[in-house]
Amino acid sequence: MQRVGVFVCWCGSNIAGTVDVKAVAEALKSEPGVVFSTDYQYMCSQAGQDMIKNAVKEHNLTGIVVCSCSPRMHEATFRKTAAAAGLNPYMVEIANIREQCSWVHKDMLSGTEKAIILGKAAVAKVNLNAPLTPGESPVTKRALVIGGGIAGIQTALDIADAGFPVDIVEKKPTIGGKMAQLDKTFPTLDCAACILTPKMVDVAQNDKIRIFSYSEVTDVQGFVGNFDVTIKKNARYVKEDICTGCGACVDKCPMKRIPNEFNLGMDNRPAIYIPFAQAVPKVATIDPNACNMLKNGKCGLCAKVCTAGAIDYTQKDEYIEEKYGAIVVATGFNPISMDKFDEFAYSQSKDVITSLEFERLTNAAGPSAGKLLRPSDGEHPHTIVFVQCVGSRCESCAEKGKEYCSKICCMYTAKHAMLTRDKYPDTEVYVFYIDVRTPGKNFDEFYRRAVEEYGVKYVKGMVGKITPEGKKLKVQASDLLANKQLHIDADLVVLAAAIEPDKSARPLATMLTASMDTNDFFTEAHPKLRPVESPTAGVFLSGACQGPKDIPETVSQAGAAASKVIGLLAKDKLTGNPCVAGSNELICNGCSSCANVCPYGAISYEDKEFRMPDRTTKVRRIAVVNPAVCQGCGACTVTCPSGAMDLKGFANLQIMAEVDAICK
Amino acid sequence: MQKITREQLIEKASALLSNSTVSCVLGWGMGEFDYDVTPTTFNSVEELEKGFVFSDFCGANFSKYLVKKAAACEGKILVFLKPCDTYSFNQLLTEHRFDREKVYVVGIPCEGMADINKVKAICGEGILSIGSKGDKMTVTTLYDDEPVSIDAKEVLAERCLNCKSKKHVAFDELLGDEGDVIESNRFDEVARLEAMTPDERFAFWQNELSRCIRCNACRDACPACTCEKCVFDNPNSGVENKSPANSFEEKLFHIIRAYHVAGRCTDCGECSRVCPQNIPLHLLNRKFIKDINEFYGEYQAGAEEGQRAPLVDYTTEDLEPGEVFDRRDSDA
Amino acid sequence: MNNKYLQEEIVRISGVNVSKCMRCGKCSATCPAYDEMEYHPHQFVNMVENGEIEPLLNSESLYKCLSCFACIDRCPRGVQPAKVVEAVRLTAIRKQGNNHLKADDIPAIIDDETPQQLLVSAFRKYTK
Amino acid sequence: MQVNEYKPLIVAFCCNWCSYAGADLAGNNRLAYPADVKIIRVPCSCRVNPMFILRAFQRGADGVIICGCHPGDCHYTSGNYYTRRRMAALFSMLDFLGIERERTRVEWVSAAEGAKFAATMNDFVEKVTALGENKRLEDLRCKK
Amino acid sequence: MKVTYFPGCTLKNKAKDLDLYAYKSAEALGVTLEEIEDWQCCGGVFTTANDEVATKLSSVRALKYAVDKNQPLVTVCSACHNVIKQTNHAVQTNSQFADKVNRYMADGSYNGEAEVYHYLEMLRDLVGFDKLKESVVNSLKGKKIAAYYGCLLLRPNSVMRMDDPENPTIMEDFIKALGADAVVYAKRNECCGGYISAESPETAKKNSQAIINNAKAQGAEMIITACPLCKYNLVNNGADIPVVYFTELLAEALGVKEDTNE
Repeated sequence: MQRVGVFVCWCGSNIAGTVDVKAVAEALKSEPGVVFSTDYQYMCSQAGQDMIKNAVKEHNLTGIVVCSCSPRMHEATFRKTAAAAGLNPYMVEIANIREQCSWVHKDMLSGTEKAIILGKAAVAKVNLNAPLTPGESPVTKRALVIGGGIAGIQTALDIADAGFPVDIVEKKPTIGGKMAQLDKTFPTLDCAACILTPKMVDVAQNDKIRIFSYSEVTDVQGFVGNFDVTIKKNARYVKEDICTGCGACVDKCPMKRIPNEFNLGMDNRPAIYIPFAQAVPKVATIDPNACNMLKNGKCGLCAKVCTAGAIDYTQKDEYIEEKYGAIVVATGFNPISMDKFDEFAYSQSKDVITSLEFERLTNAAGPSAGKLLRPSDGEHPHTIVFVQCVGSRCESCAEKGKEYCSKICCMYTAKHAMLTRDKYPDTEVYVFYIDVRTPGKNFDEFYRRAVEEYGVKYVKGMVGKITPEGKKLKVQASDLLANKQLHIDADLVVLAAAIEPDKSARPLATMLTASMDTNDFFTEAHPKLRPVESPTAGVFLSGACQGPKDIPETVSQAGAAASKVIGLLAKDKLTGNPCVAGSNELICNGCSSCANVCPYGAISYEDKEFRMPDRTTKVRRIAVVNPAVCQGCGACTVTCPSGAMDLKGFANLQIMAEVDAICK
Repeated sequence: MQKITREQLIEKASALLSNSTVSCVLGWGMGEFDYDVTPTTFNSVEELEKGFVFSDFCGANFSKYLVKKAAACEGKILVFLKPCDTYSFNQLLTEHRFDREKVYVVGIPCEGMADINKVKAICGEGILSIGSKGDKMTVTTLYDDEPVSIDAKEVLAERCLNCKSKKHVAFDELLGDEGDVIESNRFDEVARLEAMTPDERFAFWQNELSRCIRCNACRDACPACTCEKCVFDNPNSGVENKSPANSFEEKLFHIIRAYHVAGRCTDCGECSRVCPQNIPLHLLNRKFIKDINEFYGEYQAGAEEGQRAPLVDYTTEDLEPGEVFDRRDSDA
Repeated sequence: MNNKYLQEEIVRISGVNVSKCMRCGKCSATCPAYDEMEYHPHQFVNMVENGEIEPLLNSESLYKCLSCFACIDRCPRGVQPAKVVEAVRLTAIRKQGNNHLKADDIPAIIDDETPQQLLVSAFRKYTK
Repeated sequence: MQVNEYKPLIVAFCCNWCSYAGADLAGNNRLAYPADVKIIRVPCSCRVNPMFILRAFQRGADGVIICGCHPGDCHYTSGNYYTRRRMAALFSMLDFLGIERERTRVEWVSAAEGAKFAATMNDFVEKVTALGENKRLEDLRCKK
Repeated sequence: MKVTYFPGCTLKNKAKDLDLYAYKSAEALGVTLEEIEDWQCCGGVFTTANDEVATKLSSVRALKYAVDKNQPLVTVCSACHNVIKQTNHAVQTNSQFADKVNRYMADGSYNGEAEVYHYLEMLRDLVGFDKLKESVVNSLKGKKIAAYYGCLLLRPNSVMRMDDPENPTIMEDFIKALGADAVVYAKRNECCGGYISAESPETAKKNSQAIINNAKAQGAEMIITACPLCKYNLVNNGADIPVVYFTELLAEALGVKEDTNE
């Protein structure tokens, strides 16, 4: 039996005005376990707290009930008080007789009556309280960043800068991501490569950072501070540590007509290739679907020309297992497929392109060496039509488009239009828009400059149909402000395709037990207050995997995610919330119901040998809760038919005791 | 009535014992009366020939027995499962309640089992023996000189009249013909109750449940109730079993019993079969099944191994608890 | 001018939720009869949303829609402008004496090759 | 003065993150509701075991209400979705047994909805008061 | 294979070719078209209004007829196809409508059980273009043929579900199966003007010419269609390349065109 002390607070007149605090203290004296009961004007004051401490010593209290304001207000205060008095802080229960009693009831009689009942419930509960100690777990001081685009790069650099080792896993042969494909960046128009490639070099040279390129994560086990991750390094048939990136093999390879992914298929690359000049790591990769040697054992030219001897046709996929304390998801985005939007004739004409293709077309390292030429005939286009929101804000077309706004298109389209007019003043540039959305520092100014200084023709309306005819693209569109239907003979049409999360994100989310929204964007632990954390502890979000965002936003989120990771890795031990679930193995059925409802993947199963009363042994499957992962929601406790699963601090018996006390 | 015979079953079991596929057999043994058949473990061909029975009273669902018996048997255990039993079998596998490798399942066809109470209603008490010939049943009693011949169809158990499936959803081999899932009218009685006024429903259940003697047979027979320790037996659960003080307490027990198996109950009907007070307990289970089907889409527990039960699942578009009634009211 | 009753009538007949429109103008961009219309598809939607039904009821635009459903298929919000046009047209021609196409008009329209389909379709659209 | 005015006993389970905070907000704003409502704090609405609800009825409660975060806003991401299914099934069963359906309710109340909390409690108390004492589920044996 | 066949008004009058060649070709492919007895005109266009019932009854009767026969319902004319498929969809998805409709049904109710195929869908899904290819006797190799879908075959896509409404391939695949080259052009799914010829022939002219010009510019030597009204509008508005029904082309390739002429 506990020795319970009851402390009824007046809160000045806040409580005492409607509740007869003396009567409450008096009534609770006769409750089971109560050995001391008193009242005081301000229990949270230093004097009030001292009163509690003294009472603990004087009356040898093992449990404390404070009848006062909401536990959301002062539970922490009184727990500290209890700890200072040498009690376990979780031996404190609060009866909320202010917010949920004196403040909402006017009648002294019923207010006092209710306060007594709430006090009784708290006494009943504290009688069943047990000292709780938060669990501790060690932290592996290494971080994993999944995705090597600007988000992953920035996160890795920031983590490494704080002194922690970090690994980047990138599925492409090089890091750099989408930003490496861009030409200029808005709103400053500095060249993407000029600001990105130095960061890529920093990554390569940082001895705290390891890059696993051409690799993917295939398995994640464990929990915050202690993840066990399997990384599959795909065979690139080139020894990474030997290859110098000289490119001799690339020049000699006879299989030259493979669509070049980096230029979105607008030109070709050989079977052995380095994606672009500033690739990191700058090593060659053999495309096994294109290489003659790998397909039918004929050729071997690259091995012959490689003076370093880096080519290895026998290389196999390699699996690496590594421990991490934190994982950052930075899997990024892709433009959606334009296949189902053929009213814009993307499949019918080479001169209808996406904005990302336009980036490559204007990039000095792109297929046309930076000259804006029509893909169909290499001629200079004189009339260019940009179509915004292709597949974005598309509610009715769930099969092909996205309901959300892709956020970045307004700005990059303004950039494309402006740059075109700047470089080729003889070109007519139309931008069809539904709304121009340019919130952001210097963003609206940028868009207005495109209109006012560069003469880009912005038309409020949408393109309805594009008809390739002869060399022209007949664009039929509406100009809503002029209330006209426009017919424009264009030479080039650029579609601002909606963006979507990378396809690798969904299986990764399953591995990480991280939640996603219906669009496959990762969800945040809190949309406003914890925007870079996943609800799964130890998993953080960086960049467009969480939602569409531009480079400045991505970089700031990358930094934020890094600081969260650093905060985690800086700890030697993690202290958990002690109010976690626990399973009574003696009556656990091992039925898996609890694991089904656990949002955190905190429950696993093991076979355990039990000694039976008749001295035989029996092996049974039982649930085991990882207290470091459990967040204490209690979903599992209700789904457990035998009641084996219970929640510390909110145990079945405790809640039922409260129910009984209230219903008595 | 049954198309499969005792001899066929013994032959199959003997063969499997002889070639060491299994080391014991879970089958039906003779009880005190012909209709009082008891699940029994047989370890040899001799034991089988001596004590194995098979008749229209072999309704017991053996799936549940595997939780204890499969582990206890040295090698594999042979179990004969009727189609409805296989659903429970899968459900228990889903819940990892026994090792599939330890069990050899022979699926047997079922023509529906008899309800002894229906027999007694026709022939009276004092039954000495019951024989079966084709569609007829021959009953001799203490009080009749001549055996009474009754139509086996007339004494079919309620659950067999509303049989949901003649298809085995789990087996290692099948004896006899395989059947199909059946469109049954098993929810009609639930619907009839739903159509009553709340007062009528209350009266109905008060009448039914007040007969409960808390013998726990329903729970003990239920293949979904396999907890290592039932909350009603656990002194630490706070709801430990007490003898009933009045007609109200049964509700708590019966609601929780049905709730604990909701989404997991395969509707095998064992609860009602074993109830000595003939309380239609299966209606509580069927109510949950019917609701789940209506709220969250058709779901048959045990249809496949590894299914996720509806109450440990959700969609973001689920209906609100308050809408449960709006729906029904608008349908009415 | 805001005619609540007519507005509700149009919404009921068409089953279209006009408030889904986000003013992108793709319906009008895609409309093959745009130039013949006084009020264009997006205006039908917006005017119904604002309860301005009378001008639509009296407009020749009602009879210019080809019912080709391009606006329905290409609308990113699932608004279905053609159904709105049809609902307004029906409201107009269902009135006594308001048939837009009369049997007497036929001889002037047809030639030797005119398919029956043309006439039955036109009657469905213009006559009640 | 009415001496025998019937006062129902209402047990309200409130999740710590939204509804309990909503109840606090109702207090901060002095939004009155009857003292008949007694709140029990749980971490999440999904912690509420049907057993607790039946226990309350058995011991003489006249109404039980469960309050949680709005669907989609659960602090634990999915807890209230399970609550929604469990309670839909349980309430439907209670109705099937002839228990008055107005005695049970699930309501989503966010931390910002102090006014909704008070209004909900006022409404619930009114409905349960109209029904009168809960005879059907209470266990007389436990009554003092 | 036997299918229920709904020809439609025009196919028995101004578009006899469409009907005749459909019959002959089907026969050559082993499909028997069983014409509905006493079919009634579909009305040419589907009235989208929720409160229109009577205008859709003839379609429901045709659908019910096919269900009773336990056969798929096949149409050739784009308009009939559109009206019947949309009516079927309305029955399936709008219970109020289904309820009203069924009050007019004499023998048993209809609840959307029928499967509706356009003749082209029948060729693709029931016969198979591979089998069609094998059955070709007179290959149309070298011919540059443009498919004209018009609006009725594809839209509204949520109901018709025939093909990608913006980039359809069923007719192109059909053309290729017959051995010819399919000319892809953007206006193949734009409206010719349809019934607007009765109201505003100029609109029909403008639209039709744009279609013809687009097809020609992309290299077409011939246009095929499944709709009598499309054919009328294109021919009537200055098509200077042949415009023929797809069934005629089919009959020619299958070698059954000549015997029908006799």
